[in-house]
Amino acid sequence: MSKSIDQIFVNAKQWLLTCLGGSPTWVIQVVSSLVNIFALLAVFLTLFALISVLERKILARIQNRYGPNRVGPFGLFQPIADGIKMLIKEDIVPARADKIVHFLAPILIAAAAILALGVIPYGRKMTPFTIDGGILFFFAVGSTTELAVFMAGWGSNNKFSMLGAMRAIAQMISYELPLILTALPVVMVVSSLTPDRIVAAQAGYTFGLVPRWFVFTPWGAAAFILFFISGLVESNRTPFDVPEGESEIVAGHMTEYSGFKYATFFMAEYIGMFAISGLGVTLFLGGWHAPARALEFVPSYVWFFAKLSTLLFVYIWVRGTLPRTRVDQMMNFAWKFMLPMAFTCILAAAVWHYAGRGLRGWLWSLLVIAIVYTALSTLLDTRRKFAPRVYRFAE
Amino acid sequence: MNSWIVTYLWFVPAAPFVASLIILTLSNARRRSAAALAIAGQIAALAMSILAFGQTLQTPGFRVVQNFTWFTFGEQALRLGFVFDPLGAAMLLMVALAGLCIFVFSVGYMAEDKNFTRFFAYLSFFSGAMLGLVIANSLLLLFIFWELVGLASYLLIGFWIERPRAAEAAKKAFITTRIGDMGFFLGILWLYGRSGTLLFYDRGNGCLESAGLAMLGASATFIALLIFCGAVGKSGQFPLHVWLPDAMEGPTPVSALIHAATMVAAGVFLVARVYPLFSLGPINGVTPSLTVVVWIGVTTALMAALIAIAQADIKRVLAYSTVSQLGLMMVSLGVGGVAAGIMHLLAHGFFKALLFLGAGSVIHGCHGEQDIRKMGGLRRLMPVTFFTYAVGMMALSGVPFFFSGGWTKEEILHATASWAPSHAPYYLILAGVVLTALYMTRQVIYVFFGNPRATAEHAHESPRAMTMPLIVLALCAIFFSVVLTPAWPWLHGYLTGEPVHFEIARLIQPMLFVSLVLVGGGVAAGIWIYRKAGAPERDRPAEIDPLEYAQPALFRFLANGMWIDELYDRTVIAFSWASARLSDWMDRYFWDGLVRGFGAIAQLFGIFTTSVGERGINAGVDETTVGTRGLGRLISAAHSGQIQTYLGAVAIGMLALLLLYAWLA
Amino acid sequence: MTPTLQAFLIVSTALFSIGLLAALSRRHAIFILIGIEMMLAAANLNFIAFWRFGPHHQPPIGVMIALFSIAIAAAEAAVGLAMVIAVYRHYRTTNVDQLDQLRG
Amino acid sequence: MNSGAFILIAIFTLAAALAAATLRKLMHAALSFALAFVGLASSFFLLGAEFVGLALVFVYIGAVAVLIVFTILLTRRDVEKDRGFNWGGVPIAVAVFGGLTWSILKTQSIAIVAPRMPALTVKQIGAALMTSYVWPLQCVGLLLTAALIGALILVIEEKR
Repeated sequence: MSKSIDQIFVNAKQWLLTCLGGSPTWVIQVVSSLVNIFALLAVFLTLFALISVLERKILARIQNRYGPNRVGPFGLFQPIADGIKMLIKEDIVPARADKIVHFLAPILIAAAAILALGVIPYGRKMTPFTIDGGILFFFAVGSTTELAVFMAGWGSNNKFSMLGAMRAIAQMISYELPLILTALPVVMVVSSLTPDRIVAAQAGYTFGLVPRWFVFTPWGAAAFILFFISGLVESNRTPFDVPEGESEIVAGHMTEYSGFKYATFFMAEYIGMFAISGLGVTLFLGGWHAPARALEFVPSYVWFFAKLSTLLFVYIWVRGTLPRTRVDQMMNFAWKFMLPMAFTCILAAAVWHYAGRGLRGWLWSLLVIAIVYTALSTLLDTRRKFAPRVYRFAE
Repeated sequence: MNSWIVTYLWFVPAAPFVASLIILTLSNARRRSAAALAIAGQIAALAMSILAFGQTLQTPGFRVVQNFTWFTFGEQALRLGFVFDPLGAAMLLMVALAGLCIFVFSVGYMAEDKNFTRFFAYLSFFSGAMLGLVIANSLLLLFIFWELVGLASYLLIGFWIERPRAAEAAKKAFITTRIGDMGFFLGILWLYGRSGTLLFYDRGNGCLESAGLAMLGASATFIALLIFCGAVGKSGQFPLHVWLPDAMEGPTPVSALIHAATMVAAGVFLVARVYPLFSLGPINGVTPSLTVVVWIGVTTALMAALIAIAQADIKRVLAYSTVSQLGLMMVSLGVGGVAAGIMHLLAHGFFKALLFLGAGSVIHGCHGEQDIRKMGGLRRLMPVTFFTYAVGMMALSGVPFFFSGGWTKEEILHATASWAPSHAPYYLILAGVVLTALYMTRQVIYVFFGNPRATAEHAHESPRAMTMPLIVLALCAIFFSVVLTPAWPWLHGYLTGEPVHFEIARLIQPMLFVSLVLVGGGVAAGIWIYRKAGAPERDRPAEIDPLEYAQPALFRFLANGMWIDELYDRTVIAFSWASARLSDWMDRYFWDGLVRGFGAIAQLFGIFTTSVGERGINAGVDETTVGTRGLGRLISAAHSGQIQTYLGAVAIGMLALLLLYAWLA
Repeated sequence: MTPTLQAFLIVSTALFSIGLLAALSRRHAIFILIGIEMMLAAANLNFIAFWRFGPHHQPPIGVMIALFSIAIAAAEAAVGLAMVIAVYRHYRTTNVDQLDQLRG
Repeated sequence: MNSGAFILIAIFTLAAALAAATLRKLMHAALSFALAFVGLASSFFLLGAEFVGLALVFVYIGAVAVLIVFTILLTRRDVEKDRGFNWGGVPIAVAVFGGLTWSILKTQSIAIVAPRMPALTVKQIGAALMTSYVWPLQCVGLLLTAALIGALILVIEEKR
């Protein structure tokens, strides 16, 4: 029974494809892909709508107010109202803008975000597109976002847009390194770039109690924290929302966008956040595996989305709690702390592996991380003044 | 027979070496840690020496050897090694113990010096080198340590580098000993050439073992004499003794450690170590080389004792006394009393270190004053120093029964008396004994008796760090005699490997009365001559020495070290200067003229070729140049400086290659 | 019907020629870099195509060379663009026609 | 391997490349350049070298294209000026294309279809990189480091 519920969506798709029996192979392939794509879009656009209202609600609770509560029960229809508003708004394109680039930027950014969703395993046998180098695909597609952001900044022909784009690209490039490097220990330990294999490697329980998720190893925990911070930056979330800091540069690269294009940016940002969180769940939190053997009867995709939702909640929570960082502090943090720590995670994972992946490896890798962390934090003591701020602009 | 002890023996010299290296890296301000490190290194060395010494007690004639290959050239392997036998063990213990006392003393004595850390680095360095020298089982390794010891001595004599006299003395010491080392090194080479090994003991193949000695034959005498050259230089024997008194310019602990107790004894030790080389000959016991040793020793002993009488500097008196005593040891070795010589060496190491440290304490108390004529009456102001110094003085003078020096001197007298070829050394040494008692009495009277003069009025007792080593050394000087008495000659037995038994009757011997009379005579004469020293007497002013008043010419002759330095100045050094000047002149005028002459010829040739070149060749070259320049201008047009043009040219070239290929195919 | 090796080679030749065109004809220094990158990419396509159409697929030599060539091209682009910026700072232009200090 | 897909990809790639080479606006050219590489990466996918395709996207679009647009941004004042087109390059490029194409078409031994091949996994590539190609890999790492430092030194502002 639980098995059939677990595989209900897979079976449904299988049944759908059997209706096409007799068609050429490529038709079946195309239809299968289309089914996957539509399912993905349906799920994540719904999730986007849900999260957009939930975020406002949660933020409101944190700030001790009600939040949206007029449209529908508990304000749940708010996203629909927002959508309608966005659609019927005037689409303004600045006169001096580079029209084509200006037009293509939101499309590209949304496409990149959605593409990244395609390689994440959402449940048992529920990976939309199984690619051998899935993790690489994720990062390759993710890196196109930078180009899209730049296109938005350049195409708008506006100094706020340009500055915002510059800031966004600078921080995305800086944090892309720790993001990738923290994924590396997992890849090393599993010795595969395929997300399915990575999830499969986290099956089982130590002492039948603690799940074998990588987040429960010292290097995995450290890498997960670093990954989470890098994810915050990559999706331009508070406290790293410098590129669109309203008080400084209006809305960054999105300043000159309005109407549905703006909504697309907004959506791309959220979907990017889902993608990063989904990858984090896959890499460190055991993917769709249940946290205890007794709970394995619950369908795998439920677990995945439960974990994803938890991460998203933390995202929102962080946004409600922390103020915005300064650009130079953020860069210093990336290059002087995140990068060395990411390398340390790789080292610690290697230590863990060669010390036998048992308790001994656990302790040794903890030692490695503790030593480097202590040394780094002593070196980068924040009570000491950072060097005076120097901004370099090319004339 | 191999023991674990020899495998780890290298730790003994290594400990001070390591300490020295660490101290060298310390900053000048880390005085406390420098001293602590040096003393810790020395204590470690002492502890290990005691441990090793304990091993040697188990079997008589104990000897263990550990050899290793240093490097190989061609088919020959150069091997070094360590040896451990009673001779080495006793020396090791003496060096480590005396060294430790002196280290501790230095903490107090050098307390005000600004280069405190450097001093301890040097001291530790010296100590390591000396300990290494003692346990070396290869003449080459011994020579290496020998030279390191010399280097340490040089550094320490010149420690107060800002004093020109210290720098001079350091240079003098280095160069003078180098003359002896030259001979030593030649001896080593000769020995290697003859026997093919420099190891002392190597399972019967070493150069001191029968097989090795057999290869030497008649050359053994010359090799022994050449090696003795080294000993003469290092131990300050007669022709090369001049550096030792001057070496007193160094800090007093250095004088005590290096120029009294240990390094200068290295020469004696060397002779004892390679004794089989010396004693190799038709008539066993009396060989030409040993005869030379005896006469050099006698000359040195007597001469230095005479000079010591007329010295005014407290340390120079002791220095000449050291030279004299070393001569005595050489005599003992020469006449066949190896054990006696070494026993005296050990005893002398303790009481001479004691005397020097006592002198240091006196100098320290008198604020750097070294002239004994300006001291006096210190027995009340510095009681500890006085008593310990008195012990040292009596040990040196050879007062029997209670002081170690007395028994060892007795042994030497016994050995000398029975020397077959001649009795002259025996009588000369007896004279030396009287003189020794005399000059020591003179010094003690000058320093400690009478009324305080000049600077001595403000003298004060030295700190604990300085008096404690004095007391320890004084106790050593007294209790060391326990193992020396003829009634129970334990040390003699230990060194020679003969069994020892107690026999109280041997304590009283005729020789004892002879030496008692001689020493008593010397002391009495001293007291009588110098009873009013330092005070005016009849028409003699206070600052004039009684002996000087009586015999001014003789006194001047002795006070200036028998004019030997001046003699060298006039002869050897003058000759060196003259030859240097000659070489300089040759270089300036003769060889230079030759070179200049060649230069002039070349210049003339150059002028000739220039004119030919100007007239004949250049014209042609000019034409060519003009042509080349035109061509260059033509070609340079193709150099547009634009990369795209170049890239296009490359593409066209590629196309041409393609076409060529197609046409060929 | 599947494409032959020739088809891939012709595509790569075309890409190469377009890269050459960009490098030869445009005045802006960045275009030269773009052209060179395209020529390198054409070469990579050749490597991959020859590997794929060749008889031996293990070890994947063509893929290896392409990977290394991509890395080297990235290094080249970084240094090249840094040079463009340095040149721009110095001469206030990126027009390669005006950068002819080495004219003979 | 499908001819239709191949033709689509080829047209897409070449069109984007041509746009990159000829578009007047530098920024458009740079973006077309990125597009051309997307096409090239797809042809790598078609040829069964997925990993290289992904690496190509990663490196060229994620890094090189961003670098290029940054450079355009930093040398912006110069970009807007009108630039002529050097027509001299066209015949050379066409001649090279013609020559090479002619020789390719003339060589009959390469008119072959692809043999069957088991999929090339990332694991195989990783194994090859870490065994027989580890030395070149280290060299490339060194080269990239050197290039990084060199580029930094080139663009760092001189102290006045």
